[in-house]
Amino acid sequence: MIEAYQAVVLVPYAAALVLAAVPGYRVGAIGNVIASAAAFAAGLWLMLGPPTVGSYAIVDEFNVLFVAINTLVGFTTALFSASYIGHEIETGRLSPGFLRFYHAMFQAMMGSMNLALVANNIGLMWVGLELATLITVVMVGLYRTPQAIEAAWKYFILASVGISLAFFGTILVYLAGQPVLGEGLQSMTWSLLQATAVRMDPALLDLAFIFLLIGYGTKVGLAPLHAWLPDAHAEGPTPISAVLSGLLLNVALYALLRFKMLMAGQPAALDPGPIMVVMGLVSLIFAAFMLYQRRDIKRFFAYSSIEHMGLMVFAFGMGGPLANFAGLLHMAMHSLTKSSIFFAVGHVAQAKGTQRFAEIRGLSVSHPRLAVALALAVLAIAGLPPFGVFTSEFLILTTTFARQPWLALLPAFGLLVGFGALLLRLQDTIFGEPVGPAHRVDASSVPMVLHLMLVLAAGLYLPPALVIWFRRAAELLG
Amino acid sequence: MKLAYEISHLLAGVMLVVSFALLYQQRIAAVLNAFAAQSITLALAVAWAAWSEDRPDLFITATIAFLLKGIVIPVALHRTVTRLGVHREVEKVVGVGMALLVGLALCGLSQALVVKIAPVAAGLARDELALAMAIVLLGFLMMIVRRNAVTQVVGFMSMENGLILAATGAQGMPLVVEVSVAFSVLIALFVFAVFVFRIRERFDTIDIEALDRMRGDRR
Amino acid sequence: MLGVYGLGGALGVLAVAALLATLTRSALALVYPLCAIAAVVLGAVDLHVLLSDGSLSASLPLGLPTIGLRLRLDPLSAFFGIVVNGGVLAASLYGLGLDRRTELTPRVEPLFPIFAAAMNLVLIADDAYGFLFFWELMSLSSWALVVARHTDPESRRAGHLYLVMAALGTVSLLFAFGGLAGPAGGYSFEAIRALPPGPAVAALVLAAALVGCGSKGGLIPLHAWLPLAHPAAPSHVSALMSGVMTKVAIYGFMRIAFDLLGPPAWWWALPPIVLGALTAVLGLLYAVLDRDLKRVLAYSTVENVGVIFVALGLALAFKANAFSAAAAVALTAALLHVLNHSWFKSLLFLGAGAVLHATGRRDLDGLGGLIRAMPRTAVLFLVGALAISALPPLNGFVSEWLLFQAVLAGPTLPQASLHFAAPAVGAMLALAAALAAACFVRVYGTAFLGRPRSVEAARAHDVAVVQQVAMGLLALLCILGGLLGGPLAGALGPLVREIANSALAAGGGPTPLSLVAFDARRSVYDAPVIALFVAIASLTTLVIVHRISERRTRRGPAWDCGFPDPSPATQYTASSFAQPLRRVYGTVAFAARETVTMPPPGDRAPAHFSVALVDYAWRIFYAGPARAVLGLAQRLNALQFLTIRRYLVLMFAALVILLSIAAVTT
Amino acid sequence: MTPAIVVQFLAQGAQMFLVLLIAPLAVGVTRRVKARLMRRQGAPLLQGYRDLAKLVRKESVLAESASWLFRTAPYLVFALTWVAAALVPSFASGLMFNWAADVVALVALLGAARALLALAGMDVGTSFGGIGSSREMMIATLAEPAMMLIVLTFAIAAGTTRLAGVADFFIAEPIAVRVSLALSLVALVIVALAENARIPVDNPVTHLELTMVHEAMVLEYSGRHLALIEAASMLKLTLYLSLLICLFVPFGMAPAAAGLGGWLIGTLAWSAKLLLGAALLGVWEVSIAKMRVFRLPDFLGVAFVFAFIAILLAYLSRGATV
Repeated sequence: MIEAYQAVVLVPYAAALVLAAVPGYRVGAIGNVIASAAAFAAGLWLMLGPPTVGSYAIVDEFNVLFVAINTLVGFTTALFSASYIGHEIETGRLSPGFLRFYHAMFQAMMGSMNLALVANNIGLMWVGLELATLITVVMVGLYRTPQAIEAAWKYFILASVGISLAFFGTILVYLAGQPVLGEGLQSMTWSLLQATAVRMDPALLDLAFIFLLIGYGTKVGLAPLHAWLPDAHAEGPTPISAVLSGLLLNVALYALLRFKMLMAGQPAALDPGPIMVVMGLVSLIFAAFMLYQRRDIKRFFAYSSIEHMGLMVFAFGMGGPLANFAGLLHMAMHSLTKSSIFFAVGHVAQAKGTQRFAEIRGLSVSHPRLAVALALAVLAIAGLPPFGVFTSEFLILTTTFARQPWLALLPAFGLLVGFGALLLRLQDTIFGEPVGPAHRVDASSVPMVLHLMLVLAAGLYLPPALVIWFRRAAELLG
Repeated sequence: MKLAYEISHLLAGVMLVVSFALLYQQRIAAVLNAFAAQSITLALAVAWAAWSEDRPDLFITATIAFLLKGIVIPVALHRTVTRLGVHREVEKVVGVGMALLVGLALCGLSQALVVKIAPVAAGLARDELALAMAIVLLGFLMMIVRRNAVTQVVGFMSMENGLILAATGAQGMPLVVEVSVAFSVLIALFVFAVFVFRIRERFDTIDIEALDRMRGDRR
Repeated sequence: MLGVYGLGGALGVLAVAALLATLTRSALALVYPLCAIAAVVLGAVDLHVLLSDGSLSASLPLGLPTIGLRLRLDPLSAFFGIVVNGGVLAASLYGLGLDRRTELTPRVEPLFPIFAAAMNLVLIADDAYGFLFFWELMSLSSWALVVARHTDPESRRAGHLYLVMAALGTVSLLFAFGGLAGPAGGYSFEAIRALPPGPAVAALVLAAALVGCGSKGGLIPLHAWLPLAHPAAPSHVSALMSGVMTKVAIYGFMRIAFDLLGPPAWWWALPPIVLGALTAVLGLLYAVLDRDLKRVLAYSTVENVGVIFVALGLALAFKANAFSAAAAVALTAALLHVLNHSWFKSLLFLGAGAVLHATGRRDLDGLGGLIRAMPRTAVLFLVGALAISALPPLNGFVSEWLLFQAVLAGPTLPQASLHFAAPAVGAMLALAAALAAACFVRVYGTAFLGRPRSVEAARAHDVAVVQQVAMGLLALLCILGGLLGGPLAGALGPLVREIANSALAAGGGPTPLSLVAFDARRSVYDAPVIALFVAIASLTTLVIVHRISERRTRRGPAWDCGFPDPSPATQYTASSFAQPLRRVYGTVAFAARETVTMPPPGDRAPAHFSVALVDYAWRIFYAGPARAVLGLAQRLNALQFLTIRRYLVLMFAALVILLSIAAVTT
Repeated sequence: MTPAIVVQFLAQGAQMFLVLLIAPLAVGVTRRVKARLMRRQGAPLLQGYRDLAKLVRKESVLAESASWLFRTAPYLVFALTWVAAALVPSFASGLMFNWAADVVALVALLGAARALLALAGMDVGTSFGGIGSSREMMIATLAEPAMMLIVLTFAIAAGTTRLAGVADFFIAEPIAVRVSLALSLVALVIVALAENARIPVDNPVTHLELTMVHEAMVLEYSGRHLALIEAASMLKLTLYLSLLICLFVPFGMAPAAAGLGGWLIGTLAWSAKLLLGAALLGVWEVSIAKMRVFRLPDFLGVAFVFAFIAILLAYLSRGATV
């Protein structure tokens, strides 16, 4: 009998193998959707099941949340991708052969991310995360334009260095665990490490955390480790941008948080809070400023992702039940909203045949529905009600102010600067007289609308079950 | 046990010295030779660990290090460099003296960090950890003080040598072999990419035209 | 219970209106009737709650977990609810007169009910999350209305500035509520009341609330968006934004400062008083120098918000010193001014809308003579203009009078800074009142009087009857509010007593309708008696004069000291009217400089005259920061174009710095 | 209606007619004093009444572009000024109007009259009307803050803003010259000069185009409309004189409870003081020249500064009561 946690990993991997063998991009696309749906079902199954701790896998309130979001967004992205890539074939940007590869890689990436999430072993988690990263490297370079190759190359190098540093950190964690837990697998097992953290050497843990922070922080997109992120988002296929922003960053953050939990277990160790607060703020404010000079719509929203990852890292750095709760909520909301923004941007790029802001004007005249959806998504990410991002930002800012009033000015400043840029670009794209071509949009709007509905619903009402989950996860974070 | 430790310590020390040599070398050919020397030393260290601690699977890692990083890659890179005609001086960002000073500081930093660890707390001797960390940091330093793509690849591989050293030193750490294999694949990709995408001697592009063409968001 | 159903039902109607208008274009015309109905129902419930001094509350399992969405309609909310729904009703009536084919668009009508509902919901929210949620929704929907004319770059600019400033305000309010709720996150107002913050936190909360509400209300220097955004929206929406939404900001401040923050300290009063007084004077100086009809009105809103803040500040000062009677006067002044301003400002904006509709122009120097072209609008606008100038016997004066009474009690305050502030503030308010009169004489004189300065103004015509009704209703309220100030203050008694522990003595004056501050021996204003005597006096004079005189009237060309010129261009324009004021005040406030280039005698070249003004508030608080942000953005942008090696340097540096930190910390 | 109220009504009516009656005389006195000091014969004291009578009977010429506002304004301006003038206690402090409005309302009533007149000035659409209106409103902005401070000084001293209350207070108090009141007096005189368009702020007899303020505003009026406006400005002068009397030399005024006898004495005292004041005005006007319009802020600034110092001194001299 297969377990749910096995299913979320094995279903995508199996699908990857099958899809690699399936000719015909339509069949591949459908297969991709079915496989993602199956993974999503497995994710739901996992969510309903009891927490389990095995020697290789762990399922607790904390990662179940991530798996659920991961599989959900994976599913909707597959849906979006199925309707989107037809257009890429038509315009000749991709050939059917590449699509076969694309679909297989998509599933492999989903499987790797799920692996990183459910792994109860720091090495396995590292493997999953790095595998997912390397696959996205390949996906980013899929169009094989000079820009795409440049972006992929940059991503590859920075990610490789990150991989190495994270591995070094992993070794250090093992070294810290080994005198306590003994040699072998147990010293790499999450659940055991965490339980015995208090007996580990604090200086070694400090060292490990710093390497892990830089290593995984590269994937989270924290400034100044972010450089790969905007270009990778801008040059890759739009579904991949959605998955990058919506999921991969989360998984990396998840890894970081796991280690933060470990650090919290040893009071004598460095408090990761202040470091995370600083890095989060640097990312948040830096990305907010970077928004102003962007000319490419996808790169723009990539920077917005850096901004929001910064905010989350800030919130987790603040710690405490409210801030952690808010951080987790923000993560969920950001995943849904940002991926829906990338869906919308994909539509826009199809409609206007360009990603450049200067050539996107007056969408509310030429494509009213698309403009409304884009506007709602952007306003949602800007933290306006009635969307869920408002809820999380409300909690983060109020609780920060209540605890450290002067510190609260900084994230507020960053958010305001970013808000100015978001609104400016939004107004420029949807208002005014339209310019340039106005093509028909082929891609399905269902995923985008679905995400927006979820974010809207979260802004209005958080189901108690979800709240309990978030709360337990927040407690685990300490 | 004492002797076993002394030998592994010696080998690690040699690797660190070679790391400095890597920083010091001016010509690409010399850099590649130094790297080959470091990789072979690593192979010896890993083999010694495999033998002395009776972990035969580590011989695989040692073999890979020896064959791939000690022979195949240096030779391949030699050829490439000759073919592309960039085997002369390597363009450096900071002077050799400066680079060595920074390297020394990094060694000091790793020593300072390791000293704080209680002697019995780690599954690896503290000074060996310090050596491995220094090698990793020096590899990273090498990546950023040279403008040449080949030397940067070498820097990355040197970093990875440090990682493998630490991983083999960590007693009883699982998955070391698998990871070393994975890293080798990564390095192969690296080298492959240098060939295929013609990212010739520089990936530190300072050519404005190239920037305009390649980097997004300039338009 | 009926009240709760009424509220729910009316809000439901608004939601339905928004939904219908979103779904089908043919339902656009349904929006205004539905909004009018909802406003009447909501207003009735509010009125009931205010007069019965009760409260309605409900709790919905929405919003924040465990706290839920708490709603409560208490007398304070109800009072502001009356303000809001009066405005919504008038604006909806005005909207009924819009042309179905040309003036209804899916960019405006679906958002109108949302805006109306959001304002109502802010008032009845009983927890911090709900308050801010609806507050921001209010900003968002009004932003969409501001950018409805999206092809106009000015509208877009106004919209951008507006929403950014709104976000600034929201963030400040987030801080305020964060401080109030405390680290444990007691976000419901109930929990906040039970556990008011300590003095240090209270100071921060007050500052944040002042920024948050001040930015929405237009407190200088947070005002700059207001004269851009309010005029950019369609006129009936401008009326709502200026007349009503600014009052929601006042509500926010009152809710925090008088209710949630616990008993006041005397120094809380200083910032609102000082900023309010500055705002009142500067707002009008802006207004009196501006040439755009709607912008003048918006600047005048800034002034009135300043006046209200002064009154609130005084109320805080008196309350902190337990001078209940004086606190009651100040508070009643504030509340009445809120009510009055919502009426006459809505009236004036609707009037401006009528002018805009009839002539297509908003520039005062292009209008003129509308008193003949659109006689009814002219009469109604005149009522509004006189009311806003605080002239008796209209309603603006009632609140102004009460406010002066409160200021006159200021010297009794024990704190030196306050009792020395009182005369200064009194003088500034007097200056503001005089400037307001000058400003509206100027507006009315150039737009409605004189001779038309453009073809459009000459061809203007009155607007639809229902729009006249909307304005007429407000004008009637301005007159009634002026005459019945005493009873109105009496009706606010319970609310005022709840906050200030005292209320104005109702019916303590010489006549049942007189308005009494403190006691009848001290200060009385009996508007009905005065109005009656003015009416009797003018009618008697009319009769007598007509009896003795020959009653002959001849029409002739204007005398103009013997140099009549038929060209309308020779009339005084809005700019020329403002010239004395500009010379007297503008040189100080805006560094106004006049430059005249006169060609030498014999030269036929035209002479040139130009005026240069410096908007210091804009330069310091807007242009400066904006330039700093953009400049920094440009500098940081270099980081997008680094080489990979340099990015690795960044990464390396981050690693080494963190390692060094770990090395030095123990 | 009880008889007391009827008496009140009658007394109030009597006061209204009294101020109306005496206003042209006061102007006549001023003019006469001025003429005499300039070695002229001058018009008879009753010339004011004759002027009004003449104007009322003459036909009115309206500009073609004048609207209804132009024709209505004189009546309203007159009525507002009249009621305002009647608000100032003259011979007695207990009259009906003394309870109906305080000094703040009084200032506002005058403000309403001024605003209406300024509007009327702009109605015809001539350059002179505009000049007059804009300058009039500018002067008002300078005068009102000073006026407010003066009011505040009295409110601090007397604890009330009702003029009758202030008068009662000063009648009851032992005579004491206070510096603060002296400064207020100077300030109030300056404000009164400005408000009444007297020299040096404005010249009521000039029609020299560029210096006119008030006269420019009413330039288009003729006949009965002009009569009303002239009457209104006479009333305003009377009002301010009576205000000065009421605040600074209230002696002789009948207290609230006084009977007919007291009222009679009060009337005599008030009339005498009023005419004396008018005469002093005449003396003042011949001894000073008119200022340029943009010197006015300095002049009125003096009033403001004096009034402000008066308040500070008032703080020092006593703590006021609520």
